[in-house]
Amino acid sequence: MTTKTLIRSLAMAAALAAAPAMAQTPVKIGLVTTLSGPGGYIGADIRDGFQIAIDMEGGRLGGIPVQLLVEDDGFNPGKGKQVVEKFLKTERIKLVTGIVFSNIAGAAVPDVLDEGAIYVSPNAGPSNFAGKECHKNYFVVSWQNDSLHESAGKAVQDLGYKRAFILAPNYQAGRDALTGFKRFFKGEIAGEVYTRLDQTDYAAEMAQIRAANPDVVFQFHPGGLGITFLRQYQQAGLAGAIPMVVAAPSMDLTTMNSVGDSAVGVRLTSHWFHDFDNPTSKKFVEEFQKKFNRLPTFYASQSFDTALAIGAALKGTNGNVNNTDAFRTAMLKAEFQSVRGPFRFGPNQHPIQDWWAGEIVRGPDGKPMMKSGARVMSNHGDAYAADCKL
Amino acid sequence: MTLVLEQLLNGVQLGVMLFMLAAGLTLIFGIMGVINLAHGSLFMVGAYAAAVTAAQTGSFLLALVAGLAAAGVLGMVIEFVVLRRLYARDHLDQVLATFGLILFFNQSIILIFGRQPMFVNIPPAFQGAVELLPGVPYPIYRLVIIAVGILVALGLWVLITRTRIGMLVRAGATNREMVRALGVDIRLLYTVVFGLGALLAGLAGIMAGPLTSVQVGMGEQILILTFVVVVIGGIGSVRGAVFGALLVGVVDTMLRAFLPGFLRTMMAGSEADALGAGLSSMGVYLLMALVLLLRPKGLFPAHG
Amino acid sequence: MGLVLALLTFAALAAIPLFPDLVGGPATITLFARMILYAIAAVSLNLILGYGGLVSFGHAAYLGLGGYTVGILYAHFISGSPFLGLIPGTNQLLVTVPAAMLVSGLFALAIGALSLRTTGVQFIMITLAFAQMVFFLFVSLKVYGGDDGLIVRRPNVLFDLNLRDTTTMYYIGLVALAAYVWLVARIVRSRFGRVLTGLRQNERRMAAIGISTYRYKLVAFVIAGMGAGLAGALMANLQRFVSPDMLAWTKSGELMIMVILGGAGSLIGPIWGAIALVGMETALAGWTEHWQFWLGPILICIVLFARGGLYGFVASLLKRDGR
Amino acid sequence: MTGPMLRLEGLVKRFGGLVATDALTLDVVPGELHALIGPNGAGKTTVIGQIAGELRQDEGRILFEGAEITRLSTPQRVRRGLARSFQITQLLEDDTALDNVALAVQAGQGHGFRFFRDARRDPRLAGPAMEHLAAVGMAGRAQVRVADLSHGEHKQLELAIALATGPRFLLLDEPMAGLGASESKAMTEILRGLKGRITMLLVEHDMEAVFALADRISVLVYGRCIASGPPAEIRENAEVRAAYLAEEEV
Repeated sequence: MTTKTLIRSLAMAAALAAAPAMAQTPVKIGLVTTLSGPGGYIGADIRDGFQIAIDMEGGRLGGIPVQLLVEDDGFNPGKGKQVVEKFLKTERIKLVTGIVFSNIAGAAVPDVLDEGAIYVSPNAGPSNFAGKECHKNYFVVSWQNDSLHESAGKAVQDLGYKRAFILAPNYQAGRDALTGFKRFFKGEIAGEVYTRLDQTDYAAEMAQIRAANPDVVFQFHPGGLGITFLRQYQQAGLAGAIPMVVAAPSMDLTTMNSVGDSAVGVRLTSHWFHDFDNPTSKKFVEEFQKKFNRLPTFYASQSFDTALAIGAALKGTNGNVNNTDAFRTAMLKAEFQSVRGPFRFGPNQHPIQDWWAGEIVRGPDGKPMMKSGARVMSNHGDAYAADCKL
Repeated sequence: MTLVLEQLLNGVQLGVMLFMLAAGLTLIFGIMGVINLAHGSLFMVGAYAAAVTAAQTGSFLLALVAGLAAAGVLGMVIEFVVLRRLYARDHLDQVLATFGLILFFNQSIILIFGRQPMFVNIPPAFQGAVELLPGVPYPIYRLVIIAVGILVALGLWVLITRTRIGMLVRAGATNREMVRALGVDIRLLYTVVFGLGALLAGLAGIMAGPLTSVQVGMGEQILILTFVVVVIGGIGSVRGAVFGALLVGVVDTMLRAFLPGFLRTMMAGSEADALGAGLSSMGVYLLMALVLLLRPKGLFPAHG
Repeated sequence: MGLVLALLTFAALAAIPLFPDLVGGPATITLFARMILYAIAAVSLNLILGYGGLVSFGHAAYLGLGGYTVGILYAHFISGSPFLGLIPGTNQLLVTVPAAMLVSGLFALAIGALSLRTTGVQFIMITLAFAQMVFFLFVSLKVYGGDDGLIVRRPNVLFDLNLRDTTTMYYIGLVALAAYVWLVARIVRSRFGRVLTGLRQNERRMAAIGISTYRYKLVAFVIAGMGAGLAGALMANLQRFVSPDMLAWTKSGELMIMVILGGAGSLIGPIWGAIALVGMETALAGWTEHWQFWLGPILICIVLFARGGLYGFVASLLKRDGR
Repeated sequence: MTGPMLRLEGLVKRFGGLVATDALTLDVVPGELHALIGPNGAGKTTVIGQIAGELRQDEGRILFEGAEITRLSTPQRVRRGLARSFQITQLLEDDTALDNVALAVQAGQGHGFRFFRDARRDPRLAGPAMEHLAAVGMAGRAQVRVADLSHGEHKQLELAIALATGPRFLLLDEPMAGLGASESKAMTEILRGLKGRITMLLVEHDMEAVFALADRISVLVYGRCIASGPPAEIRENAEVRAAYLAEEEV
C-alpha cells in the first residue's frame, strides 16, 4: 500500500465514522443569481425569497439544516459557469438553484447536470431544457418561458381584441415570447418588431405603432427596458389610446413603481399576485415585508416556492442529497403548499399551474397598484412536455 | 410620408443628445489631448442627480440645477484628482485610468441608489404632444430637446468665435503648443474646457432622464456611439461634432425604422427581422468605416 | 535576467496542476487555465501595444472571433450541414484552432487596414468601434445563439486526450502560451521587431530613415489578432461556451489592463498581468459583490503610480540586489 | 546631370493667418553645401519640413534631381536619397547608439519583413552601422543607450543615422545647436569631410560654422528669401545686416 492510497483510505474511514453525524451537518445549497446590472433587483428578490423560507423554519428546510451560499453571476454566462464550477468542485455542492436569465442557465446548467448534481430553477425555463433535452435532475418551479406569453396571448384573445402589434428584444427569450403569444392569440398581427437589447429610445417603434393603429399592443421588455418602453409609450400619447397587455416579467412591482402613472391601465398575466388570498401567500408576503420593508415581486415568490420544494424533497430523503434518484422521487411529489395554490410537476418536471389576469389600477393613495383578476388558464403545462422522454 | 418625417425628427433628437456629449469629448481631446472614457459617467451622474432631486422636490428646475451642479462638480473632481496627472502621459494611461473611473462610478451609484432604474417625470409644461402636421402628433418634450440642442450649438458657436476663451480654444485645438507659447494660464483654460464638457454631458443626462430610464451603465451605451460621432466628425472640431451627431442620429434611427420593413419585401419575415436588427445596429459602424476610407481624419478635421 | 524570469514563470505554471491542494482545490485549476488563456491574449496584445505602441481598444474582438470559429464549426459538425453550404463543420482541435487563427487574422487585416490609417486617440476610438461592430454582428446572428451565446456541448478532439479534463486543457493552453511567447520573443528581436519597437519610440524617426510604417503596423496587428484568436479558440474549449460577452468592450479594457499591470513591452510581464488581474477579480468578487468599486481605484493607482508594471517592479528589485 | 539637385518653386505654407513660407524659390546645385540662415521665426525649420515631406505645402512644387517629389511621402523621399537630421533630436531613447544606426542601415537595405533571425546579431547591419558611427567619431560609444549619451553625442548620432540611409542629399537642421565650442568645431570638421560627396542644405545659427562651410548662403526672413549668394556677398548685404540687427535690438 502506497502512502497515497493509505491516506485515501484513512480519509474514507474518517468519513464513514462521521456518517451518523451527517444529519447535523447542514446541507449546502448553491444559489447563483444575477445581482449586478439592471436586472440585479431580480436576483436580489430571488436571494431574499429563498432566505425567507429558510428563516421561517429557523435555518432549516423540511426540517433539515441548510447552508445557503450566494454568488453573483454578473449577468454573464461565462461568470455563471465559473461560479457553478466552484460550487460543484470546491464546495462539493449537490443542489444548485437561483439563475435568473435563460442565457446564463443555458451555459451553466449543463455543467451542473454533467456532474450529477441537481438543478432547481426558480425563474428561467428555456424551451431547450423543456423538450428533447429535458433531464432527470433538472426541475423548474417557476414556469416554462413560453407559458408566460401564452397566458398573455390567451388573455388578449379572451378580451376580444382582433389586431395586435407585438414587440420584443431580438434575443432568444424575446423571440420565444412572440412565438408563445402567437400560439394562443388567433387574431391578426398588425406588426411584429424586434428591438435591440441595448436600446434606450423607442421613438421609432412608437411611430410604427401609431402608424399601424392596432387594437392592442403586446410587448415583452423585462426590467429597465420595460420601464423605458412604458414611459415612452405614454409620452407618445399612446397610453390612453391603445391598450397594452403584457406578461409578468414586463410588469413586476419594481417596474410598476419605477414607471409610475404610465403603468395605470396596463393589463398583465401572472401565476401569482401578492394579493392572493391563501395562507401560505399571506404569510410569505407578511414575513417578507417585515424583514425587507418592501413588497415581494413574483420572482421572490418563485424562489420561496423553490425553497419549499427543495425542503419537501429534503424531508422525503432525510437530508441525503447524494442519492439523486431518491431525491428526485421525493421532489416530484411536490408535497408543499405553493403560494400560488395548486401546483404540480408535469412529465418534463416543469410546473402545471393556473394563470391569472391582473391589472394596474390607481390605489386609494393615488399611486398605481397591482390587482389580481380572473383565472385565464387552469392546469396549464407547456408545449414542449410531449417531446420529453424521461 | 408622415412616418418618414416623424422618424427624421426622432433621428435629429438622438443626434442632438449625441452632440451634447460629443462636443465636450471632442473639445477636451482637442485642447488637452486627453481621452476621457468617464465622460459617460458624467452623463449618468447628471441624470441621477436630476432624477433624485425631481423625486424629492418635484421641481424640474431644481432638478436641472442639481444635475448640472453634480456633473460640473464631479467633472472638476475628476480633472483635479485623476486627469491632471495624466495630461503628460500617453493615451494608454488615460484610457486605463478613466476605465477604472467607470468601474468605480458605476459601483458607487449602485451602492448609493441601488440597482433599480429610476425615472424622472417630464415637466408638466412639456407634457403632451403637438400636431406638427395633421395626424402626426409629436411629443413636446422631444421638440424641447431639439431646441435645447440648437441653443447649445449656437451658444458654443458664439463662445468659440466671439470670445477670448473661444479664441484660445480654437488655437488650442489646432496647435496645442502655440497656446502654451502665448503665455496663457493653461490650467485655467483646461478647467474651463473640462467644466464646459462636464456640464454639457450632465445636461444631456438630465434631458435623457425623462425619456429613458436612469440606470447604471447608461453612460457607456451612449459613450461608444459618441466615439463614432467624434471619429466621423473629426477630432477637436465642434462643427464636426454637430454634423457627425446628426448624421449618426438620423442614420441609426432610419435604419432601425425602415430596414426590417424594406428587407421584408425581399425575404421571409423572421429572417428579415433578424438580419434587419443586426444590420441596423451595425449601420453606424459601417458608416464610420466608409467615412474613414474616404477621409481618414473625419469630415471636419480641426488639425490642418 | 529576462530569460531566467521567463523560465521560472513557466516552471511554476507547469507545476501548478501537480499540487492542486496547494492552490486551493481542483476548481482552481480551471481558474489557472483561464489565466493561461488570457495570458496568450495579453501577450498578443502586448506585441502591438507594448512593443509597437499601438493602443488597440478592440482586441477582445479577435478573442471572440476565435471562440466563435470553434463554436460555429462545432455547431455545423453536430448538425451535419456545412457552413455557408461550403465548409464542413469539425470538432478536431488541430483544424479548429488554425481556422480560428485564420479567421481572427483576416478580421484583423480588414479592421487594421482601416484603423491604421489613423493614429493616436482616433485609433483608440476606431478600434473600439469596430470591435463593437463585431460584437453586434454576433448579437444579431440568431442561428448561432445571438445574445445568448453558443454552447459547445463536447470539447474538441485532439488525439486520445480528454479535453473535458481541465488539467489536460491547462497543459494544452500552457504549451500554446509557451509557443506564442517564443514566437513573439523571436519577432521582437528580428529586423521586423526592430522596426516595431522603433515605431513605438519615435514614429517620426522611422519615417525619416525611409520606413513606410503602415505595412509594419498592419502585419503586427494581424499577428496579434491571430494570437488572440488562438486564445479564444482554446477558451471556447475550456468553457465549452462562447457568447458575445467574450468580445465586449470591457473585455478589451481588461486585456489592456493585464498588459499594463504586468508590464508593457516585456516578454512575460503580460502573463503575470493576466494571472494577477484574473486572480484579483476572483478574490475581490469572492469577498464583495461590489468588487468593481475596489478594482476601479486599484487600476487608477496602478496607472498613476506603478509604471513599468509588475515586471518593471521585479526587474528593478533584482537590479538593485545585483549591484 | 544638369541643373539644380534640389529646386523649390514658389513654396507657400500658411498656419492659420500666419504665412510661414512665402513664395520661396531656391536652388541647391549638386555638390554644394548651401546654408539657409535667418532670424528666429523666419521659417527655416518649416522649409526643411516641407522638403522632407513632413509638412505639406499649400502651394508650389519641390523637384529633386529633376523629378517632382511634391506628392511623395517622407519614406519615399528618403529612399530617393534625401535624408534629414533634426534640430530637436529624434532618437530611439531606449536603444543603443548602434541599434539606432543599424535600423537606418536596415531601412536602406529594405529587408524589414524578416521575423526570425536576431537583428542585433546580423553582421550585415552591425558592420555598416559601426562604420557610420566611426565616421562621426562615436565608435567607442556604440553600446551606450541613447538616454545615457550627452547632448553633443545625440547630435552626432543624428548625423550618423542620416548618413546610414545612404543619402545623396542631406538636410541639416541646426546640427550645432546647443553644442559647446569644441563640439561645434568637431561637427564642423565632420561636415567638411562630407562636402563634395553629399550635397547639403544646412540650417544653422552658428555663423562661424556657416561661413566656414557654406559654398552659398540664402537668407530667409518671414518666409521670404531676401538674399542668396556666396558668403562674402551675403556678409556685405545691407538688407541682411538690417534683418539681423533688427533681431538683436528686440
